Amino acid sequence: MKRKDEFEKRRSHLASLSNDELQARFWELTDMVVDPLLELGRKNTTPSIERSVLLRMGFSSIEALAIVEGVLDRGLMGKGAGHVVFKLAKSEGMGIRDAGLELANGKLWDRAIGLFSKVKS
Amino acid sequence: MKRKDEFEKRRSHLASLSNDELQARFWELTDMVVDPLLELGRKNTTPSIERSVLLRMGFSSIEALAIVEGVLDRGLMGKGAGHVVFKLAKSEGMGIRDAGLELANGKLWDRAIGLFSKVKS
Amino acid sequence: MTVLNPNEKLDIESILTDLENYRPKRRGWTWREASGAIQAGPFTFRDCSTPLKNSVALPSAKYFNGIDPQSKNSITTEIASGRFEDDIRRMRMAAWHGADHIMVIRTAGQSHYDGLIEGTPQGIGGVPITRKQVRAHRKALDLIEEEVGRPINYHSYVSGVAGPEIAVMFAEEGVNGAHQDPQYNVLYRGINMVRSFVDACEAKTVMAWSGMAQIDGAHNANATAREAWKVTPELMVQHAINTRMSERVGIAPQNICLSTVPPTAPPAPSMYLDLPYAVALRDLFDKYRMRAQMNTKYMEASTREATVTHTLNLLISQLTRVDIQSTITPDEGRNVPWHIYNVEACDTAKQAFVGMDGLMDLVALKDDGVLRNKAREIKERAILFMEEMLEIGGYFEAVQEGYFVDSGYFPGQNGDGISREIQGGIAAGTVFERDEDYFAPVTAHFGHNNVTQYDPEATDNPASLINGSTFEKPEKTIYVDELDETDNVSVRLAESAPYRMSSSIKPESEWAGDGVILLTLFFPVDARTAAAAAIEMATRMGLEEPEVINREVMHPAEGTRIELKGKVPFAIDAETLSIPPEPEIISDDELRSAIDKCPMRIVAGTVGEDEHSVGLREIIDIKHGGIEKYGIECHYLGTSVPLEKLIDAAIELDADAILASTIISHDDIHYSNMRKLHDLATEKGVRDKLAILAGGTQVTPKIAEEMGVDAGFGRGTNGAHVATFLVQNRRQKSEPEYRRN
Amino acid sequence: MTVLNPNEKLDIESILTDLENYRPKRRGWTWREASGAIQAGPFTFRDCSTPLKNSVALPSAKYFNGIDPQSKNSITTEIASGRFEDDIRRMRMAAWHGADHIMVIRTAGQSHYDGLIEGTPQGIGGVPITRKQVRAHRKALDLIEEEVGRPINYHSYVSGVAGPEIAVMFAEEGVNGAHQDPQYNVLYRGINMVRSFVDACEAKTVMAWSGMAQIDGAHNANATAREAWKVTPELMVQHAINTRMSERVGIAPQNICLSTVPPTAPPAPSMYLDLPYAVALRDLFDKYRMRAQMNTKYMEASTREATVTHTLNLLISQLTRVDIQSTITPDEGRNVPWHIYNVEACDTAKQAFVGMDGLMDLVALKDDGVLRNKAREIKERAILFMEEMLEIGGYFEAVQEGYFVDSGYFPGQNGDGISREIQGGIAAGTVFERDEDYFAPVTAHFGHNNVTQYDPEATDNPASLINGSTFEKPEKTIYVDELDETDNVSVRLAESAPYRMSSSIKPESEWAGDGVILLTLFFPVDARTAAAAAIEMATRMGLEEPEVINREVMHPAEGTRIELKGKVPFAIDAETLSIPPEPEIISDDELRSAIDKCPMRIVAGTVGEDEHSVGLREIIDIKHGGIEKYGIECHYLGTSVPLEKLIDAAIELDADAILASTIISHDDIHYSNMRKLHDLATEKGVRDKLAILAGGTQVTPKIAEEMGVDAGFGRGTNGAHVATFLVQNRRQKSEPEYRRN
Repeated sequence: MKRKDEFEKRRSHLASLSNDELQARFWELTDMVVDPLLELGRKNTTPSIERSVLLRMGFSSIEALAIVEGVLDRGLMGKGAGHVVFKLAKSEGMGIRDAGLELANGKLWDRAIGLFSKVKS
Repeated sequence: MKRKDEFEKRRSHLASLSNDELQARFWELTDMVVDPLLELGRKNTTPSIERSVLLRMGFSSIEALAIVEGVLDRGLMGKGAGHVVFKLAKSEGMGIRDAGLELANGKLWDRAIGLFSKVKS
Repeated sequence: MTVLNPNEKLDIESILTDLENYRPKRRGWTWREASGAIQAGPFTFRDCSTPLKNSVALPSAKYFNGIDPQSKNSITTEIASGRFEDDIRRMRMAAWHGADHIMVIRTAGQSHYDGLIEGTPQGIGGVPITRKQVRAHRKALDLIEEEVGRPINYHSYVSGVAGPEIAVMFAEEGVNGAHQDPQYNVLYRGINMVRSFVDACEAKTVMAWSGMAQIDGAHNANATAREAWKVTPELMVQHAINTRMSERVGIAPQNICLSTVPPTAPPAPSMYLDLPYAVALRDLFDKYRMRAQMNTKYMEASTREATVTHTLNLLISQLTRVDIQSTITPDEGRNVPWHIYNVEACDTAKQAFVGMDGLMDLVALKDDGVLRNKAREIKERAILFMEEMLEIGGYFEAVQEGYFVDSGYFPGQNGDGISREIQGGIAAGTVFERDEDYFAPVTAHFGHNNVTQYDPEATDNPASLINGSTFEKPEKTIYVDELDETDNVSVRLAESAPYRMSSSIKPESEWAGDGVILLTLFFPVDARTAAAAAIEMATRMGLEEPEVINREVMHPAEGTRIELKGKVPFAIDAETLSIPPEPEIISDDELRSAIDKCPMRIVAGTVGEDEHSVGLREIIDIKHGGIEKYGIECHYLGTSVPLEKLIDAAIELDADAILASTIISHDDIHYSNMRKLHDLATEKGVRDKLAILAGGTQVTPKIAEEMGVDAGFGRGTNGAHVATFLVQNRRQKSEPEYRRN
Repeated sequence: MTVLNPNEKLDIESILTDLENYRPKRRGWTWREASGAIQAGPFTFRDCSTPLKNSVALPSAKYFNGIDPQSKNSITTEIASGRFEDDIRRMRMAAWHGADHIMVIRTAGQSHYDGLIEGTPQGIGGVPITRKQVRAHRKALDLIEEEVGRPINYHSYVSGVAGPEIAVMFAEEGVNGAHQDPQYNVLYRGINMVRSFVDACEAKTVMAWSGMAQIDGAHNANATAREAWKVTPELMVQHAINTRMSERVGIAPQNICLSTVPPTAPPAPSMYLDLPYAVALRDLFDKYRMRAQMNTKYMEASTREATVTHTLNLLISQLTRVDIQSTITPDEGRNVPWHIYNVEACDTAKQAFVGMDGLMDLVALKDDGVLRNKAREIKERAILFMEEMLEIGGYFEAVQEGYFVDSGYFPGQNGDGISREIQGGIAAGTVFERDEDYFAPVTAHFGHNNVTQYDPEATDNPASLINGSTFEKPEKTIYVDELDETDNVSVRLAESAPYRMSSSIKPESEWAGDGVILLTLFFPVDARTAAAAAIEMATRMGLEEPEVINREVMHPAEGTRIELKGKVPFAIDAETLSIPPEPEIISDDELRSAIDKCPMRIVAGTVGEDEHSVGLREIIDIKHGGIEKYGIECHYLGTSVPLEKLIDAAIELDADAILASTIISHDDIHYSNMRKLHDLATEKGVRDKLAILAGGTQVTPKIAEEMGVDAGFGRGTNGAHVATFLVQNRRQKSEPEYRRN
């Protein structure tokens, strides 16, 4: 978009504000911009977030990559990759790391899927 | 001389002066320092001053050097080297430059000396 | 290697040894300690921090007792050689020159790599950031910070499509600060915007947990917009989005840093344009930290020009506020920065800040007039930007519509902004909605996490359900070493070993043994001929791969300055070098004190048919740092002084020494005059008492001494050398314990 | 030679031809014209003067339409090669970079020469100032000032024992400004004080007549005193004595310049110490001019350090007031300045002033606090100095008692002042009292002159008695050519002729054909080993007389930066050089406009097994100045893209071009991939429509084109190169008139 500099015209509603009012207005607007962005973060996840969860659970980047690929392929992202590992481990009576390595190696996926009632395709 | 910084002690007579008074005082003192220096300049001459006079009269640096050496040797500095050339030229009916060149070549000095009644040794 | 020895090279191999078991000493950022007025040498500093234990002071420090005051703000050095093992040595150099924030540039392609890279492949213009690399760097810095005596912050990048993973790895490895700004991914990396913002929430949460300082990416808009001084309203908007988002995610305001750059550079009237913006920014963002970077957009190949611009940038920092001062190497406009320019950049920052110490006690920003009016105007324009963004639907829509990095002065628009599609870009379609039972059993996780389904008591500590995540149990962290057999640090180190571990030395600019040197020269011809002649000349000198990296017209016809780099194809064996002893110089204070205790008198003159007295006057005259300044009484007899007159004057004045100058001569007359001086002094019975010194540009000290004088002084001699000799010579005569062989 | 052609060298021989009949165009100093706000490119400048007709702009000017704004104050360059014929070329370079005050340094011994020197002997660290030399310089400047379009002031020295003669010669030869300060003779040249002051009265009178600007010598006290920041009260006294004396002799206050230097340099807190002094000085001397020099006292061999200090010095000038800004070459701390450093110094001044244009609209000196208190204190101390001087008998007695250049902060005294005897020194006893009938029939003579004895009417015009002195009748001036058959300019010019008049070119630093170049390098060893290795390396490269002129410790063990000069022993024959054509680049504006008129789309990716996308991203990304910034729509397909996919995407998107990057490859796979791309596009029938570009650091453009692609791009390529090709290629296809051979 090309537009002339209409600053003088557009600023009329700001002209009378004190500096403090101006700054308050700026931050108020900022919050309005940021609110929906944070909301997106609260409600969603991504492969990288899930891999970062797995890293914190004690998996290597290579293992995490394989597990999240499995999670993606099986529509389990909405559950959380760490959750899949966690629930599998609980269910199988395995350690967290052992359960994850099985998944990383392409094993036990059917059991994992079975642990979650509703799975998105 | 080595002396501690006695500024606080010595400044007492300046402390109450306004900035303008301070500056006026500074320049008043400066004039008192400069007065005798200018007076020296008014009353005295030097070989370089005399050579500079000769340059302005149309002599080369080499000629001026020779003439002023002659003036020095003959105690005529108090008269002015340009004066010596000038008076000789007038007296001999010569041009200024011709007269000076004679002197530069060591000639006509006796006549030049004779033109000045009192000569310092 | 547990402690560094300043006189020994850092052993890279030992850094890599047992790296799999290394744990960082600490997490989080450390600010410098400012503690009021600091005394250093004869001066009091008002804006400085605690000095270092070990450092290299500025060259001119020698005039001030070697003081090395340090600014109160952190100083950044950016290192970008592409080989992390070489970067380690450069970090150490930079730390000694005042850097306490080490930013190792990442190879640009990595932001599109969807995952962590492992191992130590070589990068281009930066290194691939990997766990091994980060750990090795932090381990080296843990040693270097002990050596210099100040905590050093290590910095990297939480950007690209793998932000959350990288953030976790950094938290585990003790990285102290990072760039994190989803807008950067969107605008400059073409990464899908939804993905970037969702990832950012997680990454920032991890950073908050670890106490990292976060730096945003807004400054890139200056570097990109055609007329950088017009994007200032937008810069405010970008800063605001990232800082507010970070704060609301949980990062402490004092760890949130705005990355700000003076938008212009001379020959623009840069202060007039940049200062109002700097003021507006600090006013509006007063509770956050300022990371001030130097201008890079308008940098050309002249390191001088860059240095002046950067000094003016530092003036802005000093006139306003800076918490982290980034430095830009002055050679960035012409090559991937070299060691010496990292050090130059650090020295420039240190020097300028120290030089401007206390400036704000003397000058003030004006309270009204153009400064405040312009600052207010920028803020108002930023508000108009925000308002319009909300009107059209929010941030994503504004990006899609090309509002950002437009070079119009908002609300002016120029139609040259960067536009990205909401649904497009790299990694589009990789954002997944969390189900109600979504769960992640880890610390520092953002957003919906249904922990309660497993244990209501674990709500605030989900990692307790797995007995601690790596954040609580660092030993759970899995270390991956190398994945590539040919592209890794061991292979490279084996290649460079000869230049690091033997007496074989080769010049280097970036990498051990790279052989690169710089030639600076002037050819009295036009620029194109000069460049070609320089390449030819360098080739004839044996340099390989000669390349002109700067040419500056001195005058279109009179000549051109050329700077050229090339590779020296041979190494020097240090063991074959004969290294001359340093000329011994007694300190000025000691010389003055020696003369003060026992006065000294000399006579001096030029001998032979020599009307050139310059050299001798330089040695004597106080104006030129000559020996008069130590209090030595000098009697200068003039030019073409007969040798007898010199000796007679010395006797008459009861002088301690004769200084005879013979600058220009033919047929070695200067040497025979020295012999005659010695003989005459001997004849007159004063040779023992009288030191005879002979000097001149064509004098070889050794030959002079063979002619019988006590000392000869050639080219490069100064007053301190002569005074040192005079004082030592006197000591030798009077005090046997000072005698030297 | 009556007009200079910017594309031709100044013909030194023609300057010397018919020199005996040359008369200067004018006398007196010319100040720059400041005329309110000046528009240049997109900016308004508030503190600038009329731009030049011909000049070399700062390197970064290319981003701002090549503007070259000039500060409102004069800028000085000091030239000191020792050969005035080489200085001429350097003057021209400096003038093109903004200097309008040319100060040719005098060989130091000349101040003790009791008379004028004639001819053109070679000097050391400066030239002997002679009529022939001065006339040749003024003649050259008369041409150069026409070329650049601004009057250039020529400056020299009315000091030493021959002041009055030199002043007369300068007035005759149109010298525009000079140092004149009898205190300099006394304190730093050991010349008898009575003689110096008597001579000064005459010299100043001559200078007043000719309208020369006069610069004093007070700044030398900073350069000499041990702790320079403590001599500030005395500096005021020295300035006052010379300015007041000059004014009372008849020099107009606007031609009386104080030579002032910020006394300290970093790592001292220099602004804190220097600014109050600068303020006090300008306050007290408000009706006189300020010639601000940069600090030299604390300069070391680092040109970077000097440049930063000088920039801070320029800040002081801008914060206070400057009429003439002297520049100090940043290499002055290590060698007699080179051409390129004169230009660096001028560029630094120009750049800093332009960068700080309008600063005082934004910041103010504080009205109270430490600045004003310190300034007042310095003034009071200066008054105490004056008072005590008068108490003990006056100026001469104060010098004799060692009051001057003492490093105590007056009234503190340190006992290290320079003491001279009233009756002693060079040329003592050469002052003669004028008799009552003393007479000098010339213009501009000071003091008693009994003109009346010859003609009372001539009292105000003594020269009328000789029909005009040389001041009224320039034709009376006697020109002396050469006195020495071997030491003169003709002999030297004959030697350097091959390097000035044939196709034989040799690098030079100071003199035509001197062969001197500078090497900058880093050795990863300690300083002494590095210095020795550098000498050895330079020797093996064939450099003669290699000499280390700077060494900076990067880290005591990790390495040392070395700068080394040496002489290249051979010349290059320009006729044998093959000078490659300049890579043609269309301007940014034109590229943008071309894309704006007719959009362009490209697809890009790395091909082969290549995960290295950095290079390609640099070419594309707007962040890196890539082609996106011209508005070209880029579709980046990623790394390791199959060739078919590239072609298919281009077809699908209706792209104008494909950019394929092949940064790293083995067995020339990158070239066979180019061939395949060409073949595939041909097969699919899109080869004519689609431009195919292949790039990578190891790509040789010529070979790439042989493989069938439209263009290959190797190392050093940037977005502008690629965009230029794309736009030109499109023009060639669509518009035959644009076709090039």
